[in-house]
Amino acid sequence: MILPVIVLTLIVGTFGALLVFVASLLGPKKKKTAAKYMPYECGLPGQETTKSNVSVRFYLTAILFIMFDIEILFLYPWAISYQEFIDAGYGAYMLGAMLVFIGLFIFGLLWEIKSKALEWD
Amino acid sequence: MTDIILFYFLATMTVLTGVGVVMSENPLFSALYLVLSMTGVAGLFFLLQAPFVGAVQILVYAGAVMVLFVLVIMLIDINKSGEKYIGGNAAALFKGLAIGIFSGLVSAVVLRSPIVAKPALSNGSYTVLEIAKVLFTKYVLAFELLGIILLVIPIGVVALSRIKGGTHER
Amino acid sequence: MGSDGFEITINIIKMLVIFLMMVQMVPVLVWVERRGSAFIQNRFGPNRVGPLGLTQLLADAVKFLFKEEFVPPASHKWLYYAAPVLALIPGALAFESIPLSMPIHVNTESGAHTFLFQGYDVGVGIVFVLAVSSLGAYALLLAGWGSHNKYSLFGALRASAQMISYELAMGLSLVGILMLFQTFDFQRMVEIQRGTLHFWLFGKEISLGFLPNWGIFFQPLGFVLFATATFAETNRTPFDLPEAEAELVAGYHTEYGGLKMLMFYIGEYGHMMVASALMVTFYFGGYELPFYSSQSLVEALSQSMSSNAASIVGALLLHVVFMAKVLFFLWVFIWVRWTLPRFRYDQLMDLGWKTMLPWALANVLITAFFVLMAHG
Amino acid sequence: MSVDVLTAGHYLILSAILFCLGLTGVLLRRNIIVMLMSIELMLNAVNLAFVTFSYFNQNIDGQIMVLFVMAVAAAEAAVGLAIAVSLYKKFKDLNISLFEHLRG
Repeated sequence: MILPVIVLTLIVGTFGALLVFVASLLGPKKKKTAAKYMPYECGLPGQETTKSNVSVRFYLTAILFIMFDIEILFLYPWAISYQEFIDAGYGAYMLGAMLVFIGLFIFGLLWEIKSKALEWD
Repeated sequence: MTDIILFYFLATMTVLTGVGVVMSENPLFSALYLVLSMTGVAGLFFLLQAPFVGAVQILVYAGAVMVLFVLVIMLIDINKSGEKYIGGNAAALFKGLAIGIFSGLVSAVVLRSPIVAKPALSNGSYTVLEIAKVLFTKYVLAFELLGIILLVIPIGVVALSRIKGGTHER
Repeated sequence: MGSDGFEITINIIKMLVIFLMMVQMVPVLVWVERRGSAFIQNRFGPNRVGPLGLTQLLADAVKFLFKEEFVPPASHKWLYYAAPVLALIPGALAFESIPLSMPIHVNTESGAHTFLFQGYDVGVGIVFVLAVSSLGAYALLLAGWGSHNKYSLFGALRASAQMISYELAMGLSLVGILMLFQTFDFQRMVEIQRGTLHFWLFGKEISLGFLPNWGIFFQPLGFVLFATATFAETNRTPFDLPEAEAELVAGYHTEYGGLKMLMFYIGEYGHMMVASALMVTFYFGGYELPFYSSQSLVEALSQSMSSNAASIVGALLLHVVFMAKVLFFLWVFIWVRWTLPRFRYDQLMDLGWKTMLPWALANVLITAFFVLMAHG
Repeated sequence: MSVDVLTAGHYLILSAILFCLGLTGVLLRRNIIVMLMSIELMLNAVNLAFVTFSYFNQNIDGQIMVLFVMAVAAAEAAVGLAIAVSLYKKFKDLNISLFEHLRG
């Protein structure tokens, strides 16, 4: 069942590598001038902005993403078996179990929004 | 027959990228090797008739945790690569010895255990419905506790970034 | 992959054809985009090269092929070259697991074979597609890091931060779909959406004959959330800020030119096709005709031809239906791009975290309540 | 350990190898982030053993345990990296020996 996925990744990988290789073959080999190697910028010549710690704030988004991703993950088996439990008469019990879980989820989200961790200047 | 070839292909891929994680010079490359190792383990999960766990492995590990690792490595960008390994050769010797003994013990136990020789009984794969039924009847308390453990992440991380000198200092 | 050699070869050829179908759709989409934007802005668009400018795309492809090979200095060669290849893989893996038409039943002399009209069928449909599309963030990060340019690194960070934030809303809107269809498998979902709209509410069965039994009538809010999240996931306007700001120049693919740039485009359009194929399969009945189920279509066809041919022709007809729906959504992608203005970055992230996520949670709770109340 | 049929032993040996690789990473590497990654590698090996036993003993609890292990491992990695980032902001270097400065 996993064999086609692996075969497909290999096919697409070689297809992509082939394209990149053919492009590097066909392109003309021009002289490497200095101007060409300046990093491509437009507008005013960039003043060397100090590397502000704005970039480090991104890790907070990724960390919060992990928490919410796992919570969503545990919603999938719940959603699949929800109707089964209702037919078996345990619908309210399942809804209760999930309300507690989503309650914690919402509390985490509100904590984030209140603590202004999700600020993007 | 294809299962055997697939198993050895995935096993070598996982082990080689695992070695790459430990050995590589640049932490970014060791993170990318770890992503490959995790997709290899996810392929093994599919081989062990556990498709949901395999897809979850890719979704959570390779898609979320490792993105965080790669992001942090890119943001921190320490370029002075101090020496990779710790301590003088005495400490390294003891550690190597400890690891050798430990791995010897583990493989001895695995080889002698009766379960080793028994091939699988039937290769019916568990549908997610069965996983969900057991998850919400037998392990529902663990499920709720997990919600609380996951609550640690936002509260702890925000508190950490609030300390003096933290990224989001008050 | 099928037991005997005959099935394995057929399956490999089928996977190749579907992947090449995705890749060759890109020039068509670029042409539709350039002509469409011209139509919206009351101008002509490419019409010099060939009739209606159709072969303009061939000319562009050849031009891209012969662009000079440029590698920025002091860049990480491995990552710089790996990024475009990585941009292709998630889109292809996701597109091949979506059913493009009904399975074909052929009984040859060596026994009955059923061929799925999709690349492969992994046991868990939706979770596999979501997992693979979450791998798309690596192509951006490697491109940003590999080209050793500060601005492309910022563009890559912003693009990946936006991509992961909107993946939450997409994941949550799928929970509503799962509650509705009770299965991960796309084929089952399309079967459930057959016939006319009928549902239970507080114990009474209500059936509206004039509406098809599509998912959108059960999950309207879910559809809005899913569509917005896929717009952000594919970095399309109004969410394409990471490559549009003046300071970020062209975002993570600044230092790429020629065919490598084209591969990022193939990746982006591939994600767009996966997104519209998912929208059609979840909310608009997949490859089924609105009121006319596929079984009756095959029976109607099998009067006039043999059962094998009927199954094949029926599958092809339904494939045309599926492609018509997908092309409509692709046009919506292009249409929105040339009408809506762009978000600012903090507006974009606030929308993702502070409005879409709570609304997706509300959608899950509302659906849970109604499913519980359905049987009274 | 026959070659022609896949038994639990194949998977368990592989899991043992991965675990020992992770162990060497944790013990030998100096950079904190690479240590965290080696811990993730060890947890992957444990997950593999869980799923192997779940498949060969026809018991579903192994797969559910894997879901819980993944959630806890992701939480641990997230908080571990937050500590690593605040350590980096203070000492401008990510080195395990920096933890000697903790006092009190």
